[in-house]
Amino acid sequence: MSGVGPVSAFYVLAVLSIGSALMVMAARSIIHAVLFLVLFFVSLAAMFVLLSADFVAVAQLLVYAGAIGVLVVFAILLTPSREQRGMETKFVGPGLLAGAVVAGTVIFIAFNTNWPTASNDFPSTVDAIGQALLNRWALPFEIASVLLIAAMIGAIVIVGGRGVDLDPGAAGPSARLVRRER
Amino acid sequence: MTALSGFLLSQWYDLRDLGNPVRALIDWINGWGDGTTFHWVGYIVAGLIGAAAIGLFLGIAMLSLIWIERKAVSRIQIRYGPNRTGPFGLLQPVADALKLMQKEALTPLAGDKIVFWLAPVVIFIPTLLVFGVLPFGPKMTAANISVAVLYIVAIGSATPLVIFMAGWSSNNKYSLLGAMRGIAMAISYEIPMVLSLLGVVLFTGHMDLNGIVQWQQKYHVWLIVLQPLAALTYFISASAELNRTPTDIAEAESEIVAGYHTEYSGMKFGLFYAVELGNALAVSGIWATLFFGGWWLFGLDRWIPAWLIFLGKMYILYGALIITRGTLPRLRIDQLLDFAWKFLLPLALVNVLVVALEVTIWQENGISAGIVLPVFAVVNILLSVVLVVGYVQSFGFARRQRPRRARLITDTLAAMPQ
Amino acid sequence: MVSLEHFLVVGAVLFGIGLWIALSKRNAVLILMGIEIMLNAVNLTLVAFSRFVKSDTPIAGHVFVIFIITVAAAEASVALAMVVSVYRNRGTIDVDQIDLLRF
Amino acid sequence: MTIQTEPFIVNIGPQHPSTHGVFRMRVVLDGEKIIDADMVVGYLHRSLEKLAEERTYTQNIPFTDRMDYLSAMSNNLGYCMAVEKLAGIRVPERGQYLRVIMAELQRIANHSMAIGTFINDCGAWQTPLMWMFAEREKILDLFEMTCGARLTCNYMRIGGVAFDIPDEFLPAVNGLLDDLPRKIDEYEKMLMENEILIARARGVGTIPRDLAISASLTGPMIRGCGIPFDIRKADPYAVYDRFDFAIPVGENGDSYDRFLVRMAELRESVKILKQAVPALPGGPYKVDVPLSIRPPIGDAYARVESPKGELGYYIVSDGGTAPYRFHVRAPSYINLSVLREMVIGASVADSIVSLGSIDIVIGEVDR
Repeated sequence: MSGVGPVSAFYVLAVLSIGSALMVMAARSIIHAVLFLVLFFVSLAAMFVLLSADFVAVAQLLVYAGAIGVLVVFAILLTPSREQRGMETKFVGPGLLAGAVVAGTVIFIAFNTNWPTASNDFPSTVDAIGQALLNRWALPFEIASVLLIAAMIGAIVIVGGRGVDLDPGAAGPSARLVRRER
Repeated sequence: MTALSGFLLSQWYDLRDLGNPVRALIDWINGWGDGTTFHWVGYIVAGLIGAAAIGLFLGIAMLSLIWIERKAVSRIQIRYGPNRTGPFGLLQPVADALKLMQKEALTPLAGDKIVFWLAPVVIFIPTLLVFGVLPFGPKMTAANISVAVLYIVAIGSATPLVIFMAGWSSNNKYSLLGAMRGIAMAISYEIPMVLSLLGVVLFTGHMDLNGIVQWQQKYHVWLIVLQPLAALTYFISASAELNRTPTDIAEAESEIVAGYHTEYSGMKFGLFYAVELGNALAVSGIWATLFFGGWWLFGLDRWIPAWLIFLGKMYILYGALIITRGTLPRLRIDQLLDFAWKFLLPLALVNVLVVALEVTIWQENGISAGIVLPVFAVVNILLSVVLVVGYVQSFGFARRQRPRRARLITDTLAAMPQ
Repeated sequence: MVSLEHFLVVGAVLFGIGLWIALSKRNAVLILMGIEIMLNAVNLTLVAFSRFVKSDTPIAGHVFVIFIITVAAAEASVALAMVVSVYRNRGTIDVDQIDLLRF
Repeated sequence: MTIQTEPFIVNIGPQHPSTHGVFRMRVVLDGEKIIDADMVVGYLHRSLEKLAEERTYTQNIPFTDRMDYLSAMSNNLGYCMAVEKLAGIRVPERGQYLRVIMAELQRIANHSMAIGTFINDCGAWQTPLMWMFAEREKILDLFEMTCGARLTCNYMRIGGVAFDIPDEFLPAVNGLLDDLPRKIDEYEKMLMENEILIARARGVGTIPRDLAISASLTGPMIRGCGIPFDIRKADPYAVYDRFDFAIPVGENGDSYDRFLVRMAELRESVKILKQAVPALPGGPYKVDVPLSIRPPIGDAYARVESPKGELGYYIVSDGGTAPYRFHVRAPSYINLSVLREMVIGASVADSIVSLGSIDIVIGEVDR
C-alpha cells in the first residue's frame, strides 16, 4: 500500500484511533468516554476502508457506532453513577504495565516474524463474504444466528419482565439538580 | 444523426451528465507532466469537487425546501404563507437564515459546553455522507461504493447518538426526555427499515444504488410495483426517523417544548432545522432511487438530463412528506413503538419471506422475466393490500370506539343519571 | 509505504489500551468499553492479515471479523443487561462492591 | 425486587407551548410517567373582582370582557343579567333575542378555538387549528360589524345591548348559517374518524361521573361524562326556553368525549341561531337605565351557560353606585381543579391532551 493518499490516511487514522482510545481512559465524564469510544469505532471503520474491507467497515459502523454506542448510552442512563471522581481502581499502574507488556510482546512478534506477504485486494467484498458465509462457513453462520437469539432472550430475561423504567433525569449533569421527593 | 450525436454527446459540455466536465478536468490534470506524477492532484481535486458539489446542492436544496415546505403547508392550512419578502415570498428562506444568524447563540451555564457546541455540527455529517452515495445520474455518484444500501443504514444509525449528545449536553429535562425518546424510536424503526431494504437487495441482487437503478432500467419496471410492501415499510420507518410531525415525538412541540433542541438558539438551531430538511430530502432521494427508478424514466432519460429527472422525483416524493406533516396528528411514544414492532416489523418480515421465495422460484427455474415479473407484481400488490387492510380492520383503533357522535338529549331531567 | 507491521503495531497498542481500561476502571460499563476496544484491535489485526498475508482463502479474515462483531454485539447486549440488573439489585455498578458472586 | 428510580421534577409552564397562557404544572416524573402534579395559577391575576368594587356597575362591563377573552359576549351577558336581577330591570324582547344570537355565535367561535387548540395539543401541526380559525374569523367579523370590536366586544349593557344591529348583519348571519353545517360536516369527517386522534384522546383524562359531580364541573366537562347539565335547559335565562335544541352528552368522560360534545354543540348552536334569527322581533333593543345605576341593597346571583361551563356572577349591593362585593364563578378555574386527578399516572403526552381538553383560558382562571 503506497501513495501519498493511503499513507497519510493511515497515519491520521492511527493517531485518531489511538488518541480516542486513550481519551476513553482519560475522560472525566462517562458520557465523554462513550463519545470518544464512538469516535474510536468510526476511525477504525475508516481504517477498514483503507484495508479495502468495505463490508466490514460498514458492519463496524452499523453494529459498533450505531448499536453498541446507543446501548452503552442506555446502560449509563439506566444506572446513574453517583460519583464521577474516583473512577479508577488501584490497578491503574499494574493495568498500564500489563497492557504495555502485551502490546510490546505483540509488536515484538510482529516485527520478528517472516510474514508471507501478498496483496489481496478484493474488488467487491460483499459477494465474496456472502459466498464464504453461506458455503464454507455455513455452520458457524447458523450458530451465530442462534447465539444472537440466545443473547436477545437472555438480555430480556435478565432485565426482567417488569418493564424497563427509564430514568433519564438522574444521569448526566442534571444529576446534581435532582431532588428526592417523598 | 450518429455524427451529430457523436459531436454533441459525451463531450464535456454534454449537460445530461454533469460528471462530464469534471471528468474532462481530471483527465487534463492527470495528463500533467509524464501522465503519472500528478495523479494525486487529480485525486484531491476530484474529492474537493465532489464535496463542494454536494455541499452546494444541499445548501440550495435546503433554501428551496424551506420555501416549498412553508408554502405547501400554508396552502394545506388555508393560509397564504410567506409572501412579503421578494416575489411570492421567495426570499423568505434567506431572510430566515439572516435572522437566525443575528440571534444570540445561548449556551446553558450548567450544560456540557463542548458537546453542546459539537452536536449541531456533527449532526450535519450523516446528512452530507448520505448524499455522497445517491446516484444523481448514470455516472453522477460522488462515491460509488458497493455496499451503498448498508452504508445508508449505517450512517443513519449514527444520528440518534448525536441527538443524545444535543439532549444530554443541554442539561434541560425536556431535552433529555426528547433525546431518550429519539433514541428509543430510532432503535425501533431501524429494524423494519433494514428489513425492507433487505427485500430490495434480495430481489435485485445489487447492493449499490446505481446497480439497483440499472436493474429497474433493464427490466423496465419500477420496484414499487414489485415490492409495494417494502416501499410502504421503508417510507414509514424512514420518515419516522426524520422527526417530522406524525412521529416527531423527540421534539414534540406541544409536550416537551422542542425536545432535544430546546436550548439551542440562533444558527445552532438553524443547523438542526436544516438537517431535518436535508434528511427528509435524503429519504425521498433514497425512496426515489430504490422504488421509483432513480434517474431512469422509461427511456426519457436519454433526452432529459438524468439528474433533472432524479431531482424531480426527489422533490415530488418530498411532497408526500409535506402532506403527511400537514395532515396527521402526532402519536404517543408507546403507540409509535407499538406500531413499529407490531405492524411494520411483521410486514417487513413477510416481505422478506415472499421476496426470497419469489427469487428462488425465478432463479431456480430460469423463467424469463417477461412472464415472471407481471405475476410477481400482481401477487405482491394483492398481498400487500390484503395484509395492510386486514391489519387495519382487525387491530385498528377505529374499531374500538363505539359512539361516533355525542348522544343528543332534549329532555334533560329524564336523562339525568340517578 | 504502509505494510502489515504498521497495522499490527496499531492493533497491539489499541489492545494494550483496552486491557489497561478493562483492568483499571471501577465502573462496569467502562470495563465493557475496554473489552470492546480490545475486540476492535483484534478485528483490525485480522483484516490487516487478510489484506496482506498470502493465503488460499484470504476472505477468511473478513468472515472472522464478521463473527467477532456478531459475538461482540451479543456480548454487549447481555453484559449491559447484566449491568442494569445488578444496578437494580445492588444499587451500584462499582465492580469493587460486586463481590458476592450472587444477587 | 424494587426498582430504584429517582423521580425528577419538571415544570410544565409557565412558558410552555401548550399551557394556553401562563399556567404552570409542576409535575414529578418517573421516566415519562407523572407520579405527582401541582397546579400553580395566578401569573395573570389582575384582581378584577377587587377593582370592580371601585367602579360603577356600567364601568365594570369591560372587565368581564377581559376574563374569558375568547367568549366576551357570554361574559358580558352574565354580568348584565346579575345587575338586572339586582335592580329589577326587564330587558325588551329584541334585546333578549340579540343577546341569545350573540351568545350562540360566541359559543361557536369559542368551540372552534377549543377544538383547534385541543387537536394541536394532540400533536397536529396546526392544520385543524387554522381551519377552525377560518370559521372563527367569520364570526369575529360579525361582531366587528355590530360593535366595532372583535375580541373584547363590550356589547351588552344593563337593560339590553349597546347598539342595534346594522342592516347588513342579518344577511351575513344567514349566509354564515347556510355555510356552517357544511363546514361542520367537513370537520367531523376530518377529525372524528381520524384514527390517530382517537388513539391519542380515547381513554385519556377520564373523569369518573361522581368525581365530576362532586368537583362541580360544568359545561362540556360534565356533559362529556354523560350528565346532561346545561344552564340553558336547567335554569333557562333570556329566551332560551323558546328554542328547540338538544344537549349533547358523551359516555366515558374522556378527552375524546369532551371533543365530541364540543363538536355536537357547534351543530346545536347553529340550530338555535336558525330559530332565533327569523324570530327576531322589532321594538327597542334596550331600556333606558341611568348611567350610574344604584340598585337597592341586596345581593343577586345570575348564571349563564358560557361555552366553558356555568359562569356565575354574585353581586352584593350596598345601595351605592359601585358593587359592594363582586364575585365570579369562573368555569375554567373550577374545571381545572380536576386536572390533578386526570394526569396522575398518565404520561406527559397524555397530560397535555387532558389539559387541552379542559379548554381553559388563563384570563378567566386568574381573573
